[in-house]
Amino acid sequence: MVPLNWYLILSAFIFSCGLYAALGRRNAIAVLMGIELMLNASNINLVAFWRNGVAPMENVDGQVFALFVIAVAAAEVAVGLALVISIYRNRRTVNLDELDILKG
Amino acid sequence: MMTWSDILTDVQMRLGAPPELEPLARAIAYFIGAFMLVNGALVLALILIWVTRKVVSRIQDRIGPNRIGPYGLFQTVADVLKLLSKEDIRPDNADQIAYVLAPILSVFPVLMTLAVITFAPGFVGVDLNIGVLYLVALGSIGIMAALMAGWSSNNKYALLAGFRVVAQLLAYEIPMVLAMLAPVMLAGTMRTQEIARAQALYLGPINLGLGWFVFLLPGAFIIYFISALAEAEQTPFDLLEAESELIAGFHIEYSGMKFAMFFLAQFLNAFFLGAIAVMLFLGSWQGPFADQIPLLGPFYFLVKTFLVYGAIQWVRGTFPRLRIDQMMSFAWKVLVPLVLSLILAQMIIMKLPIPTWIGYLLILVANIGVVALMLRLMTRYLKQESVGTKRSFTPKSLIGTMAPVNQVGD
Amino acid sequence: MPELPALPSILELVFLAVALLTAVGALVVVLSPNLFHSALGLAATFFGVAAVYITAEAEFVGVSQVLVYVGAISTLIAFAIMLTRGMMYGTTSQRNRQSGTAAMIAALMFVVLTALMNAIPWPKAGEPITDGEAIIARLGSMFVNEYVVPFVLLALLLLVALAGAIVLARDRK
Amino acid sequence: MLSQYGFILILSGIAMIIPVAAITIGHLLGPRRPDPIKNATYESGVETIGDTWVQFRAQYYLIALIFLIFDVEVIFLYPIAIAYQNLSLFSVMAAVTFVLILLLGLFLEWRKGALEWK
Repeated sequence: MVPLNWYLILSAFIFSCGLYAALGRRNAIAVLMGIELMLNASNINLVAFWRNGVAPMENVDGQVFALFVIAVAAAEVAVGLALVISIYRNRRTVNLDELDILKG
Repeated sequence: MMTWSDILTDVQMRLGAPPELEPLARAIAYFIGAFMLVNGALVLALILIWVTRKVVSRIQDRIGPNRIGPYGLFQTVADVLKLLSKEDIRPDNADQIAYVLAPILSVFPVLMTLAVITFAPGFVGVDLNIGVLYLVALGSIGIMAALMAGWSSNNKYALLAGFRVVAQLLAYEIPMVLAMLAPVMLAGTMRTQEIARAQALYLGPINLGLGWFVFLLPGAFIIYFISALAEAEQTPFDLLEAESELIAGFHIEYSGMKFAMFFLAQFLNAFFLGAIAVMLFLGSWQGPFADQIPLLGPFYFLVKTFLVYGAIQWVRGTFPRLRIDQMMSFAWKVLVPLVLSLILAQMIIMKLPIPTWIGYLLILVANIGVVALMLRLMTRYLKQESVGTKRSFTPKSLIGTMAPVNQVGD
Repeated sequence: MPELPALPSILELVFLAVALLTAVGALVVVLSPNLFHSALGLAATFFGVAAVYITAEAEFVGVSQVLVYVGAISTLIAFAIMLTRGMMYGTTSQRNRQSGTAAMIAALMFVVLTALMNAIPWPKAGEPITDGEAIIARLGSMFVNEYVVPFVLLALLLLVALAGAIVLARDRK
Repeated sequence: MLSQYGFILILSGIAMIIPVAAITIGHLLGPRRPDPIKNATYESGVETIGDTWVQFRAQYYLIALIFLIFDVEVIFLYPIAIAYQNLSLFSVMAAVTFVLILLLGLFLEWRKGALEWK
């Protein structure tokens, strides 16, 4: 069996990458990709903890959560990208630092 | 139940391999199995291309390949040699990594399909717990390959065609997956081996091997077959790479062996989608006396698969192409609602407090109803379409008039 | 099938290879200047994560990951990139003004998390899994029993997301 | 159970090697005489104007969107189908509700015209 902390370190790495993309990229789609990475990292953790928990045959809640996260991520990315496309249509840009229409 | 890998491992152990090397023996067994499967598939592709060309030629009143070898049998070998000696052109402004990766990724999932194909009892690559979904998941890699090929060629037509291919694959994947859900629900498992076993029909102690799900779920089978045609990009759904009209769609910029890889993937994909139809609906290796004579199992399987493949080629040889709007609305407006209502009906019927056989009868009735509805919708649509294509003149014969054309104003 | 004695070390090697693929994919997503390369890297990451699930014997989550993420979300992202192109071959920077700070925060986060994960004495590995299919059946029955409210709410959420996204993304006359 | 995936791993290795080998052999055997015209973008002999930028319609996005939502619902239906024999009537009603909401979504799109390929 793979030790639990290997999974956790991998997940931490992916999460950090996602965090950087979400904070440091200009393009809205790149930011959304970063968010997807972070959700995947959380899913790795859920599955790893399920595998190393008590009675993994009975308590499959970790997997259930992971599946729900996948589903919610799907809804999130669908609406998020639709927003990006809608913004692009109106403003001809998807760079987040140019979208300053609310600036006072 | 001994599987082939158990037998191979056992043989190696008997030959005097030390017990602590048992995992290595198993790995060697797996390697032999995988190697044979893949090479078998490649040889199969050679035969398949020849069969296809011959069959379609005959249907369309042509002769087909007949120069190299008896009946043109070695035409494909000659084609492969020709493609090997072709220059490997890389367009200057193509994206080099994705451009090379795309043909590899298009063959990869097709060959991976072999892992769960059930040839005979115990002779399935591995009996994965997620077998059916594994097959569907491999399709996603094919989608990525088409996308990469279209984008990396840096050609607007390749890109457009790639996107259209992806849209088509996506649209028909949903009815396909939902149609595959029907046999899975009946068998209560996703393991291909168990699904095959569930299609036995016992008359007393004797297995007639005729409990095929197609007798119970003809509607789901037809929906699967249509979606499989679209997934394999076969006629009538091949408008994106119509050989006779367009220049091959998303792999327009590919030459030599890279082109051959797309070609290989397409042929094998059509065959394997037929094999999946056989596994899920046509009883896999099941057939009369398959339990008594073990050799009959793979024989039945291959015969059925070739028949389904022949049916695909028959469709290919006779049907005209659809328009893209017809294709898309057929997937979303006809197939998906029908297959969803089918699943719904099956879910409710399977929980009704009635004897099993009445339940089966009701499922059959629901399936036949779906087929009838589909035929009705299609005929109505065809009638509606045919209004606009009235002939401007009535030809005297089918071939045309031999009489000289009247010269006007001379 | 007998449990193989040498499997753990092989499994660990496989995990390391898969983790490497995943990590490289994630780095491509973050660092590539070309957005389409980012999308391809993302697909590779998703695939690697699915393989990671399989090493943890969560087959169903793995295959769902491939179906939803590699099959659908990657394609969706690629389509969205194509629809909003124009900056793809542009010379404008892909990073914003705070990207230096962001990189520092992310690196710090990774270091702290890794140190933390190594410091905590995790309990020894879990019990062996004997019947993978029973787990899938258990998942199915949990969706419609213990988790029935989230399950139906999820269907509603997807419905609302679908309707909303279509209204937002549709071509207007 | 994991040893099953050993086979998948080995098979994937072979399935990777075959196309790579074929392409490499083709690359080595074939002639290599690149010239700028041959390596230009192929557009039936017409010179390429502009870059690959083509205006895509949102239709493609909508198809992928509907596919995504349905795909998510499919992965929830499969485990239920596996567990189906042992489910109570209440559970089945929940699953039926799930499928009905799915159908409702489809008809909603139909009414909004998202399924038309114009």
